[in-house]
Amino acid sequence: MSAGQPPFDAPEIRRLTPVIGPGHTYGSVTDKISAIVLTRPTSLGWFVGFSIAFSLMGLMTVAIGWLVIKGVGIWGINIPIGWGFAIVNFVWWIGIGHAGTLISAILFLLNQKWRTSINRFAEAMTLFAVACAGIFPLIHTGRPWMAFYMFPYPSTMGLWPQFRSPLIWDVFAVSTYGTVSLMFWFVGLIPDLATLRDRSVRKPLKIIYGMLSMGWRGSARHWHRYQSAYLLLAGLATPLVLSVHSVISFDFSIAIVPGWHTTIFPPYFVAGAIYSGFAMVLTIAIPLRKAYGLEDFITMRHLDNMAKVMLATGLIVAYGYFFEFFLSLYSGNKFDVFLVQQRLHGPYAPFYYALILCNILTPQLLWSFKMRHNVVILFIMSIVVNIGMWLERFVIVVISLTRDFVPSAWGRYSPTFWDWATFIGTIGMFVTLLFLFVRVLPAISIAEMRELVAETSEDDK
Amino acid sequence: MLHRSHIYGVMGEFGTPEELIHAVEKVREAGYRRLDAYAPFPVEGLSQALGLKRNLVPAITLLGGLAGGLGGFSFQYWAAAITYPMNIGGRPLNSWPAFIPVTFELTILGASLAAVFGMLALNGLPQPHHPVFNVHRFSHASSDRFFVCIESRDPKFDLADTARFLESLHAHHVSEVSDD
Amino acid sequence: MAQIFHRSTNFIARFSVFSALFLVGVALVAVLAVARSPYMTRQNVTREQPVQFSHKHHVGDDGIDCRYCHTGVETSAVAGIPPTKTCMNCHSVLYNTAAYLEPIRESYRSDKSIEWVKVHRLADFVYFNHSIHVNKGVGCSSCHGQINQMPLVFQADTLLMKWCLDCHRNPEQVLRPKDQVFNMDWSAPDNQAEIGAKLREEYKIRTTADLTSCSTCHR
Amino acid sequence: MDGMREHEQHDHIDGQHDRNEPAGDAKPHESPMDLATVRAKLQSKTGKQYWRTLEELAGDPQFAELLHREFPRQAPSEWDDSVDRRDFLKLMAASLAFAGLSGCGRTPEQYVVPYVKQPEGMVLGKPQFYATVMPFGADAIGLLVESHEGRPTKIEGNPDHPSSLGATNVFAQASVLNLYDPDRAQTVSKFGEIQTWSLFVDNAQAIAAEMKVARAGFRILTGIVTSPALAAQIQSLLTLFPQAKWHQWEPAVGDGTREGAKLAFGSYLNTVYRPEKADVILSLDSDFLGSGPGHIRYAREFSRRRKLNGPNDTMNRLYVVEPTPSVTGATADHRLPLRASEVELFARALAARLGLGGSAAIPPDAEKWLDAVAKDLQEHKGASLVVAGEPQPAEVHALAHAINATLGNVGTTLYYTEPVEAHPANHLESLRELCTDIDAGRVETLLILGGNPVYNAPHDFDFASKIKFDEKKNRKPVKNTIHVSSHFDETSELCDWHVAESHYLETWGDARAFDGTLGVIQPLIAPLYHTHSAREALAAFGDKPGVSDYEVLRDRLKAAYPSADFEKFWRKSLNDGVVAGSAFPPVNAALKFNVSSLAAAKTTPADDIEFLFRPDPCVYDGRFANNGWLQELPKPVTKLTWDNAALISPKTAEKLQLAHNVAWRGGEHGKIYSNVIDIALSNSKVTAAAWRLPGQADGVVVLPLGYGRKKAGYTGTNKGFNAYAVRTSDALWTAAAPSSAIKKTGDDYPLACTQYHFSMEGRQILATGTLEDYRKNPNFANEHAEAPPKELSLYKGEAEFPYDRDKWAMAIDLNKCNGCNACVVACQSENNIPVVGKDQVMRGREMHWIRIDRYYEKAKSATNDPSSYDESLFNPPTFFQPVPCQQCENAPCEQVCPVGATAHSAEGLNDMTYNRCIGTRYCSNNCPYKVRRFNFLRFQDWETPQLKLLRNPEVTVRSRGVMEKCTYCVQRINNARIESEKLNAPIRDGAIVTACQQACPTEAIIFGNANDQESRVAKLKAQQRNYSLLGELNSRPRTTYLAAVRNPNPELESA
Repeated sequence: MSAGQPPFDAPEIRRLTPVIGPGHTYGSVTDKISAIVLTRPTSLGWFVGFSIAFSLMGLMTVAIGWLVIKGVGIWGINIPIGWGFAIVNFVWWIGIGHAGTLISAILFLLNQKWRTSINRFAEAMTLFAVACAGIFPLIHTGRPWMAFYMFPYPSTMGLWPQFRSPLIWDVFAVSTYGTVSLMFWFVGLIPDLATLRDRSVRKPLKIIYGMLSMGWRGSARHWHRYQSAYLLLAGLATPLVLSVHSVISFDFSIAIVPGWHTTIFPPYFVAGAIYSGFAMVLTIAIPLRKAYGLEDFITMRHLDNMAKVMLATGLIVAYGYFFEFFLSLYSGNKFDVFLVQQRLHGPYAPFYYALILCNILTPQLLWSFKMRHNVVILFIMSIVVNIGMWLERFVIVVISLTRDFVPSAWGRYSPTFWDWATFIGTIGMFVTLLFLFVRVLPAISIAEMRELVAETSEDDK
Repeated sequence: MLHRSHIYGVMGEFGTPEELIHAVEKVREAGYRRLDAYAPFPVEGLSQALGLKRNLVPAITLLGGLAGGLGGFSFQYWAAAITYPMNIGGRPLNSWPAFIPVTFELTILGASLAAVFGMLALNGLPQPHHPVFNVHRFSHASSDRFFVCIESRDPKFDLADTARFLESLHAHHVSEVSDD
Repeated sequence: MAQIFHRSTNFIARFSVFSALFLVGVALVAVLAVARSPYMTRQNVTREQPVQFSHKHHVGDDGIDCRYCHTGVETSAVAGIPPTKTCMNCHSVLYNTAAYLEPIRESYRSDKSIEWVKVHRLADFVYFNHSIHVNKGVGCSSCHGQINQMPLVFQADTLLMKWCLDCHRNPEQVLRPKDQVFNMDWSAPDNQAEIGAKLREEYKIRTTADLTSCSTCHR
Repeated sequence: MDGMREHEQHDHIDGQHDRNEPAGDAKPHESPMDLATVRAKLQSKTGKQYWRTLEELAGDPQFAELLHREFPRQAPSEWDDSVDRRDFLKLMAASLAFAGLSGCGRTPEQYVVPYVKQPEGMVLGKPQFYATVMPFGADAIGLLVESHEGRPTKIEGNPDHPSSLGATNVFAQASVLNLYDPDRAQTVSKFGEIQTWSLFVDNAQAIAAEMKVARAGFRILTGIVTSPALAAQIQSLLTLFPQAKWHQWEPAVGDGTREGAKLAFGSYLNTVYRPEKADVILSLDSDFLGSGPGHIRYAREFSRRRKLNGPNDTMNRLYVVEPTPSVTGATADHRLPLRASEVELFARALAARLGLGGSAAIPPDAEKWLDAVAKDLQEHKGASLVVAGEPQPAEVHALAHAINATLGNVGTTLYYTEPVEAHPANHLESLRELCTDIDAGRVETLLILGGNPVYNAPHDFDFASKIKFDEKKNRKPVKNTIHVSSHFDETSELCDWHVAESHYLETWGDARAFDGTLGVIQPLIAPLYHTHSAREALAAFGDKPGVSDYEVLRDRLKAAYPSADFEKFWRKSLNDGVVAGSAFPPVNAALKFNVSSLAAAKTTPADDIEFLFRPDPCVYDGRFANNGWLQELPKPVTKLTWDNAALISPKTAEKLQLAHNVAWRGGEHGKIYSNVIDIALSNSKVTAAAWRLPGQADGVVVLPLGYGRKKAGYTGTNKGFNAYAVRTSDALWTAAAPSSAIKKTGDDYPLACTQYHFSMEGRQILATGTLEDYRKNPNFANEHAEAPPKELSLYKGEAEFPYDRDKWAMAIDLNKCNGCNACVVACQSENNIPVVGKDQVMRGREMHWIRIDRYYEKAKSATNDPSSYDESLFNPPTFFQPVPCQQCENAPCEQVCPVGATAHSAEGLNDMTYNRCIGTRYCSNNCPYKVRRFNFLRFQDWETPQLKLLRNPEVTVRSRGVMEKCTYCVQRINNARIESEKLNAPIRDGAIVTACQQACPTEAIIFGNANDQESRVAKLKAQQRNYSLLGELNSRPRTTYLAAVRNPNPELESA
């Protein structure tokens, strides 16, 4: 907890808890945020953290290289469990990505002021998460060098992708999602890049930021079109973010495997995605505001709101679990019923219980105001939820495959060293990119903060 | 630009959005038409003050979306049912329900691309060089200052008068904007 | 503040944006083009052979029937490269001292096979059957081109899957009367469309769906 | 081409890491040699020098070792490879493949190499079929062998041969792999050093000369010989050296059969059964449907009586008394688990019950069973059959003969003939005599034709010491020892000379089938290496050395079957594979045997454990140990691969606290850890993994023979445990010992088991019922799992795909299948299916396109684990279900493939296009039958030259990263279709026979055109017994099953 925070006990103060610290002017926000990138010296902590993350990323490249040499057989997958860690991680990462788009798009449409100070790095997080996710569908194929068969191009064979397959839907959904998120993020960055261009003293920096900002000069006419474009993007990103994880969930719900083939998946995958996404935003925001002293911009109000969103989505997820459970039993489908029993009594039961603990029981603490306002608790909670959501995907992907229709074909799955190496490696990649991001780009949207200053000052009058 | 002079215009600097809007209104009342305002963030009411009409970005976006969607579906139909019809698990050649997700995604993609690139194009970006950058204090336009620039193309433009006029609006600074 | 960029950069910037997009497009097209180019398909590329055997001479001038050497063509999947013996049938008498035929005689003496360079090559996972095509009125020249004009055999077509499909989708365009199958100079008559249709009936050629099923060529 | 050679070299170098050669002649401290260095050594030299260098090399043990590992392994062990050059070659190969497949890279030039003089009657690209026979024990299996451009690639049964009737068994199917086994011995060698054949012949002649003088000490040791030609040759040698003796030792065939006949009839006689004629059959520990002479034919005949066209049809009834589950036991209508020794008691009791005198006390719970059987047999006099098992002692066989006689079965359901064996004898005594003679120094020269006595002789004989150099006496017990065998094995090591033996597909010869029919062995390929047949080796000692098998055979036939036109007779015999009318006529055998005169039976104390020695269903007596196909073949009942295990009944295991636990990787479909036990028998010990086997008699431990080879080759060495190590002459088949003989070591051993879960979990997987059920409700199989109505489809109203031409479909009659596995190996051979090795099987990655599921009906459910004993596992009804790709019309796999690599053909085949597959494995996940197989690593061996010869050119060889599965043998379909199209004629029923169907002894698998109402498959599918596996999923499989119907005895059922 940083100093200078008002005490949070009296409800009226709670209501007035601002989304931006008191006494800020256009200049001060500009200085404070751009300073992180331009003037502030790179701390030792940054280097240490970065090098750790980077070496993990190195581990990933080794793992992938070995994979290309030997084949996916170096993983724990087998028949019947054709999908293991790769798909679990893929779904997990994509899910994490969702919070960014959601914060920047949906909250923008809902005109939620408090999004302003977190949307920038939330969007960055989205991009990096999608990048990590994108690796897995590619390398999990038996012949990654042939993966381009999945793209519609005029081949010498006169063949096209098979558009009935959810995997093709994935290809389009994920690539669209990546592109749109990137554009959304970049458009938001343009004015800030201009700021950096104008405030940086060193010529090379001026040139680089100058090129990136494309000569933005804050013309009223530009702002005019810029705003409508940004609004439209937000409007488009909102259905997109909902569709993407629905499509991901089709990978399972379209299939006939017991435990996969259920209609509840799309909504509860989306909810789960936002759930894990917000958890990840918290995981990043809490250390970030501490490290760079941004408590004024990322206030307890933000953390509190995010915690509430987590609680809400967590409850939707809980409902999803329950409904899935109920449907299986209610359907009377002997395969589904059996699978439910397997989750409770089968060899992988501990994972299911751990999942319930992480995703449903622990988050209930968030009902308490005190908990929501204890940064440490929030941080731990966010990590717990991330683990929980990973377990959810593991339970869905693996347990379902271990016990399907023909008992003679039942098997088991356990990850190999290379499964872990690839997974941890992507985490390394994610963190590496984050470190670079906070170092070279404003982690908070300066322009929007100025708007906020303007509005708050109006409020004062 | 059609006619080129050494002077691009005259620029006045203001401290707050309110001052800016007030200034712009005054300038337009004075009959100036070729002018632009610069702010570090979108200032509410500024567009009206400048008398800007609604822009084309939404229209372009709509077209992009339509193109993506229609193109997407018809391509899938063509690939699955016309160019190489295959019996996939007994499903009909035109399994349109299965084509919906891709169609949807392509709609979004088309619209988004149109929105962004349309916006940039209409704004004439990228444009790294611009006369206003010649003004020394203009660097504050991206942090905490607000500017009005009356361009020399304006028929009413006269370097001395216009400058004086701007000062009369309590501009903190008035500076001429050279164009080379 | 001073200008960071010169005026010209405005043009350069916009130009580079467009050219970037353009170049990407060009690159993609190039890749697709190369895959279809003779470099990849070896279309129209003549190859050096251990013996400069001229189909032009043997087929064109001497009028030897394809089946004299390629004995399997009507009965088997492979037409078959003739054994040295077949060459010697004639060349034990004709040109039996010609230097350029020494490899043949050498092979015959030493009982070592001649290593011909393979011209018409399909991937290992493609199972092409000569006999069914020949028996259903698809002529040699439809795929191999006018061999009787080739001093050294080259591949007249791309042999890409797309190319195979063209015929399998509408065989009518190449079907001929059975007696024309081995005629190298056959060219489609003007009314090929209707003749082809009739022949397709007559030969009981299967539906396009049958002919374009994966397992028709891949096993 | 050069690249290729390079490639091989690397392999030899790497070979050393991979191959765990027993520390034989290779000196560890010296850096081993590879072909490169050999070439280097030789290049410099010329003329004389060259040859001298070669001599030196030949003398160099390393060179011998090099030749030994001349060829890399047969089962790729991708997993434990270290990163080596091969990996990078693989990477290159991968990128090349990428280029080739995508058409985005230029592939190197290829060459066509035509014949110089093309053989008569050969059409390039068309396979040819030749008839031959595979000698096996006291039987010979008639075969038609498919040959591509002179390479035998596939074994099929010969319909004209009595012991085949067109079907085969696993050994026949896999024998073609033996031909191309890279580890085969390839030259004549002396003390492990390469010699020339002529040197051997000279040496043999020298020995022969000595013999003529010494007139003594020449001994020949063979297995069972049914080849008249070979026998005649041996006889001629015996006459040449009057003191010479012919010994025989066949480790896995009991003397009981022979001695039983002698005991019953006073002379050796051969028994031929006619199961087809029997209504009631009792098997006394006989696996007559799964092994032993004529079993393929017996299975066929038996299954004909299990055929049901409708509820009114009748079935035969099979009772089986056996200590350990066999495929015969699994097929039985009533199965009674008894300890091996109790089987004899049961036989005596039955004899007594049938009024043959004698008496015996049997377990009380068997009494009721006995009554029912006795009654049933009596009611079917003349139409019943009692079969005694090979491992059973002579008494049981004699009793069986007596019982069959009283039941009047002789002449109807069985008949007797002269012995098929050329020289019937008591093998145990024969071998014992040899050993005692050697000890007495009476043996000068020992010629071992085939076999591997050092490995498989009773261990109390200590055969190794009989031929090994004796340090103490400082001399060799036998002056000259010659071993003729296909591999340089445990015995070869200890012999002076080793003659690499030719494969039966490389030689001329003859062999008698179980009924005496003479089959002609004709070579399909010239010997691949410098190998020679046993006949040639014999001839080397005779007065006509160098006489060819061909002449020997023709002379023999000329003599035996004088005919006006011998050439015509010869050609016909070659063409048919059998000599017409050569079957032995029945002889009437007078029973000279009185049951009551039998001495009291040997019994095992109640609380002792009985240890049974049985040939392994996959590697037999060990001769197939180096055969990857058979090693990886799941054993019919246990579903174990790559190992044998001490089989113990769940109850006994519970007593001994022996358990399994399921590994996390692979799990139920792959890797099971089982407790390791020490078994101490007759002052010898063996360490084995214990396996709980439901249905095994309590107090019985089965020790399968044939494993624990020390020198079998890359694939077979050091797999499993060697049961011979505790097998003694006084207890060849059954050894009794107190349970203290079994000690837990505390270790666990991972076993590769392809199906551990044996309960159907109450699902409609394998529909079974009794004959009454079936008659009451013929539709019972379809009642739980109907496909949903089409109105429920999202696409209802849409036009369906017509499939109006040929509609390929398969029907599998579960009533006939006995789980013999022939189809699995046949499929592996036909479709170039790789062997993946134990480690990969344990990860659940075996590649078989058709698997045979084994379920125990009524076995307790849940996540059932045999580790917890349960009464339902005492004697559970066992069923087998072959599962190939079901070729669903609404294929779930196709819908989810992103690239359309699997799609339907116009005839409704579920095509799998490997070259389009990118390996997402989504199809496998979505396949409810889990019949798809994925190349997780590069399983195919692309380097070993011999294995290239083995491959079927009609089927793509799959590489890493692609999915594959059963295609209904689409290559056969296409060829048949092309032929029919040339004639514009429809494909007649039976023109297409899939590999599995072709191999099936019981005709359980029928393939054909479902649109043709006259086709066999359409008729079967029309039956009410016909049902779809998981039909409720609406996948509409083209492969359907006919419910298994058992015909229990109502008297036993009631209880």
